[in-house]
Amino acid sequence: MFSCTIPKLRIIFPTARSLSSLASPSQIEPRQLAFPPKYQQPRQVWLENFDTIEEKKLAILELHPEVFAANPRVDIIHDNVRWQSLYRYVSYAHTKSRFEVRGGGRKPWPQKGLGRARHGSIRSPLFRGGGVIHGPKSPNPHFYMLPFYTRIHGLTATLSIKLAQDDLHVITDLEIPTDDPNFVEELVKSRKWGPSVLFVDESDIMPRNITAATDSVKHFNLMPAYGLNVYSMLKHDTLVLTRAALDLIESKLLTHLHKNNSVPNTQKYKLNQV
Amino acid sequence: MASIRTYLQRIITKTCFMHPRVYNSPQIRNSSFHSSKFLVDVEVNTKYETTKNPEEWKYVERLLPVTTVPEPKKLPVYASGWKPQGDDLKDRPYFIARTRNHMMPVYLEIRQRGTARHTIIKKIQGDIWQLEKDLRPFLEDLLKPKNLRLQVNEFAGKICINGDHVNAIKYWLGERNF
Amino acid sequence: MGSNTAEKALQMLKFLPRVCLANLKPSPGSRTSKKRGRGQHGGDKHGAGNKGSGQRQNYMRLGYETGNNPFYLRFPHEPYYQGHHLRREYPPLSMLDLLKLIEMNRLDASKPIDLVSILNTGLYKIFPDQRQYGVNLTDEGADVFNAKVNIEVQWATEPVIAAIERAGGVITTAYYDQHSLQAMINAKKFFERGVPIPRRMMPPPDAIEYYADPTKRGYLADPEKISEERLVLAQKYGYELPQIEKDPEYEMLTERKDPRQIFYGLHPGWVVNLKDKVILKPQDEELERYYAS
Amino acid sequence: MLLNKLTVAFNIGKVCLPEALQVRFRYHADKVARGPLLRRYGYEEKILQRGTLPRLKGADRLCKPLYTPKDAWTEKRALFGQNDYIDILGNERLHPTRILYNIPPWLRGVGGNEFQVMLRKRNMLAKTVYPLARPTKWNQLQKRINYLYRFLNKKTKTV
Repeated sequence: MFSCTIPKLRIIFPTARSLSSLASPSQIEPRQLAFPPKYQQPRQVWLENFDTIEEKKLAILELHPEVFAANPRVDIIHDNVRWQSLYRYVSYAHTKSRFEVRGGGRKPWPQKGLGRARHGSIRSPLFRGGGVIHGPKSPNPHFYMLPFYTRIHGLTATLSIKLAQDDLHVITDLEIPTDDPNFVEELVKSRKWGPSVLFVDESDIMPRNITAATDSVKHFNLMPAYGLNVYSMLKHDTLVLTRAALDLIESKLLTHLHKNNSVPNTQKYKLNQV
Repeated sequence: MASIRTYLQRIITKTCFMHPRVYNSPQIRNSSFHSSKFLVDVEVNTKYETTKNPEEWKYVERLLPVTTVPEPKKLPVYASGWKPQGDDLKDRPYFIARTRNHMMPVYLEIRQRGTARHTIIKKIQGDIWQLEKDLRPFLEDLLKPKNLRLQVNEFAGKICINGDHVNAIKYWLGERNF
Repeated sequence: MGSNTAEKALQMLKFLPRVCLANLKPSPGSRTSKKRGRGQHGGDKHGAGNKGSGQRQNYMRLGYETGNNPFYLRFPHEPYYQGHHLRREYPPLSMLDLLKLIEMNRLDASKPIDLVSILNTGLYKIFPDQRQYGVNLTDEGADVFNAKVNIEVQWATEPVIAAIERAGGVITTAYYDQHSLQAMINAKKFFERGVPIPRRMMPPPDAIEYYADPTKRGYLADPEKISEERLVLAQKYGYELPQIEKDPEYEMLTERKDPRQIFYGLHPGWVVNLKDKVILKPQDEELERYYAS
Repeated sequence: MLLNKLTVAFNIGKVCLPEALQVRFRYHADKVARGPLLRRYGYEEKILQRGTLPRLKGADRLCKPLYTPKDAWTEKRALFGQNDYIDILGNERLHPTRILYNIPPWLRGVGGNEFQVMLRKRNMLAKTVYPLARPTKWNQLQKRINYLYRFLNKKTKTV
C-alpha cells in the first residue's frame, strides 16, 4: 500500500527500515488535514522516536499536499534565498568625494605665469589624495521586499523538496535521556541523517537536554517554528520537525493559502507601515 | 458642551495615562522610547460598568472577520452564474485549482500599451499537455480562420493564449466541472 | 498521474543531488545584466532595436510637449467640476456581486448585511479619507437577484430597491460620517484600540433629504411611509410584495440600527475588550446623555 | 679593479709632473674596460614573470596572513536568516523589517538610491542629537543632498 505512494522510503536501502519496530499505532492519533485536498493525494511520513539511538517508527502521519507536495519551483526558492541575503545587507563601503576630503580650499598656485597646469584645489580627483569620482557611498542598502505569496511558495516548495529527497523527518518531541553530545551525534549517524541537522520545535523554549547536547556541536542547530526559513532549511542537510512544529507550520501556511482578506499582505511594502 | 468635550478628550486621547511614579512631578522627558518606562496603570476617572453578556458578545463576534475563506454553499441552482468546483475530480488527468476566493484562475493580461491581449490559465495540476490537447480544438473553432497561438509553461503550470478568450475558457472549464 | 508535473519533478528530485544553497539558480533568462555593451560592436543597439521609435522616441509623461506650453495649460481654467473634491463618493457594488458573495458563503444572508460585513469579505474596499462614504448598490444583476436579505447600503436606486423587495428582503439607505466609517472599515482593529464606539453623526444638510426620503428607504424616514412606498413600488414594477410579517425570519428582517448607532447591538460609548471578552459601559450621567439617541 | 685604480693614480701623477706633454685622457675607456654595469645581480629574468621578487636566503618570511578557511558554522552563519518569515510562521503583526537589529533603526527596511536613503537619514536624524554631535558629517550630508537634488532634477533625463 505504501510502496507506491510514499516518497519517504529511503532510495538506497529500501529495506533498512523494518516494519517490525512499528509501535502500536493506536496510541498515536492520526492527523486531520484541514482544507481537504481536491486532487492531490496526501503525503505520508513516518513519525519517529527521539529518545533512543535506534530508530523506532511509531506511526504514519499524513501531510497536506498543498504544503508538502507543492510544485518544487527552484527559481522561487532562489528568489527567496536571494532576498534573505540581500534585504538585510547594507554596504558600508565609503569613499570621500572632493568636498568631503579635508582641505583644498585654496588655489594651489596662480592660474597663469608659472608654466604649470591650472588647478583650483589640491583635492580635485586628479590629485593624489584627492576625492574619488563615482565611488561607493555609505550606507548603501540592498533592501527590497519579496511579495508575500512568493515567500509562502518559497517555504512550501522547500518543504516539498526536503520531503521528496528524504531530508525531512518528523519526531515526537525533542526529549532525550542525556545531555551528552555523543548521544545526538550517534543518533544522527545511525539514522543516516545528514551531517548538519536543523531541529525545529513548536516554541523557543526547548528541553534542557537537547539544548545542552547540541550546544557544542556547531552543525546541529535548534530553531523555533516561527524562525524557520528557506535559507536555513537549505543550509542544513536534514530538517527534523517535532510533531507539534509540523502541525503549527502546516496550519500557518494553509491559513495563509486560504486567507479571507489577503489585501493587507499583498499590498505594496511601505516604509513606515505598521 | 465644553465639559463634555473635556470628558471625551480624557477618554479618547488618554491624557491621564502616566506612570504612577512620575505622576506628581510636573514633566519628565525620556531621552528615547527605549529608555522610557512602561505604563503600569491607567487612571480612569469616569464611572463605568464591566459586563459579560453572551447575548451582547454575539453582536461583537458578528463584526469580527473570519480568518479563512469559508467553503461555498451547496445550492441546487446558482442564480448569479457562478458555480462551485465539482467534487469528483480525483480521477481526471488534469486539474485546475480554484483560487482562494473560489474563482477560476483564468486571467486577461494586457501588454504593449493595450495592443496585446493574452489569456492566462494558472494553477494547472496534472497532465498539462492533455489539457492543451483538449482545449485546442475548442479554441481553434472559435478563432477560425485565424491560427491559434498558445504556449504551455509546464514548469509553472500555466497556459498562455494569444487574444482575449477569458469568458470562453471559463465556460469551457465550467462545462467540465472545474 | 505519471505525467503530473509536480509529481514528476518531485520524483526526479529523489534521484538528484540534494538541493542546497550551492546549486540554486534563477530560471534561465530571468536575470539580465545591467551592463551596457561597449566597444566597436559590443554595444551596437543596446536593446533599442533598429532605428525608429525604439531608439529615438521617449514616451513622456501625459500631456508633456517637450517644452511647449502644454495643451492642458494653454487655456484658462473652466470649472466643470467645481467642488468635486468636496462631493461624496459611493464606490459601486453590483447586485450580481452581492448575490455572488451570498452564494459563495462570504456574506451570511441569515443576518442583516451592512457595510461592516461587506468590508469584512475583503472583496470591497472604501477609503473614507478620500470622501468615499460607502456602498452604492447598482442594478446590474437585479433581474436574477433572488436572495432574501436585510441589507443596509449608503446609496440605492429604484430598480435596486424593487429587486430586493421583490425577493422578500428589506433595504435601508443609511449615512455614516467619516469617523464612523473609520471604525467600520476594520472593526477588529478599532476594538483593539480601546476607544469608545463613536456615535453616528447626522447626515450633512445636502444629504438629509435623501436619507429622510421613504422612496429611497432612508433610515430617517417614517417607517409607516416606507411600508406605503413598498406597496407603491410593487405596483409600479408589477410584482406581488411578499409579506414580511408572516415570514419566519421576521425578526432578522426588521432588525435596524438606531440613527446614532454604528454596529448592530452595540451602543455608542461602549468599549469592547476583545482580550477578556467583556464590554465596558459608561455610567456617567453626562456621557449617557451625550451618547443617548 | 685594483689594477685600474693604480693606473689611474699613476696617470694623475704624470699630470702633476711639470713640463710634461699634454696627453688627452680617455676616462670613458676605463668605464668600457670595466665591462657592462651589472644591475639586479642574482636576478634571472623570466619571460613570464610571476611570484615574489628574489629574497635573501634565510631571511624572515614576509608577513602574509596564513590561509584559514572561514567557519561556515559559526553561530551567526549557522542561524542566518532566522525569523525572516516571522510574519508568516509566527506573529502576523511583526514585519521582518522590524527585527533587523543588525542595522541602525533609521535604515531598517529602507531601500532606494543614494538620494532617497540620504533624505531618509536627514528626516530621521534631524530631531536627534546627531546634527550637534556630528556637525561636519551633518553638513556634508546636507551638501550631498543639495548636490544630488540639483543633479537628479536638472541634469538627468526627465520623463
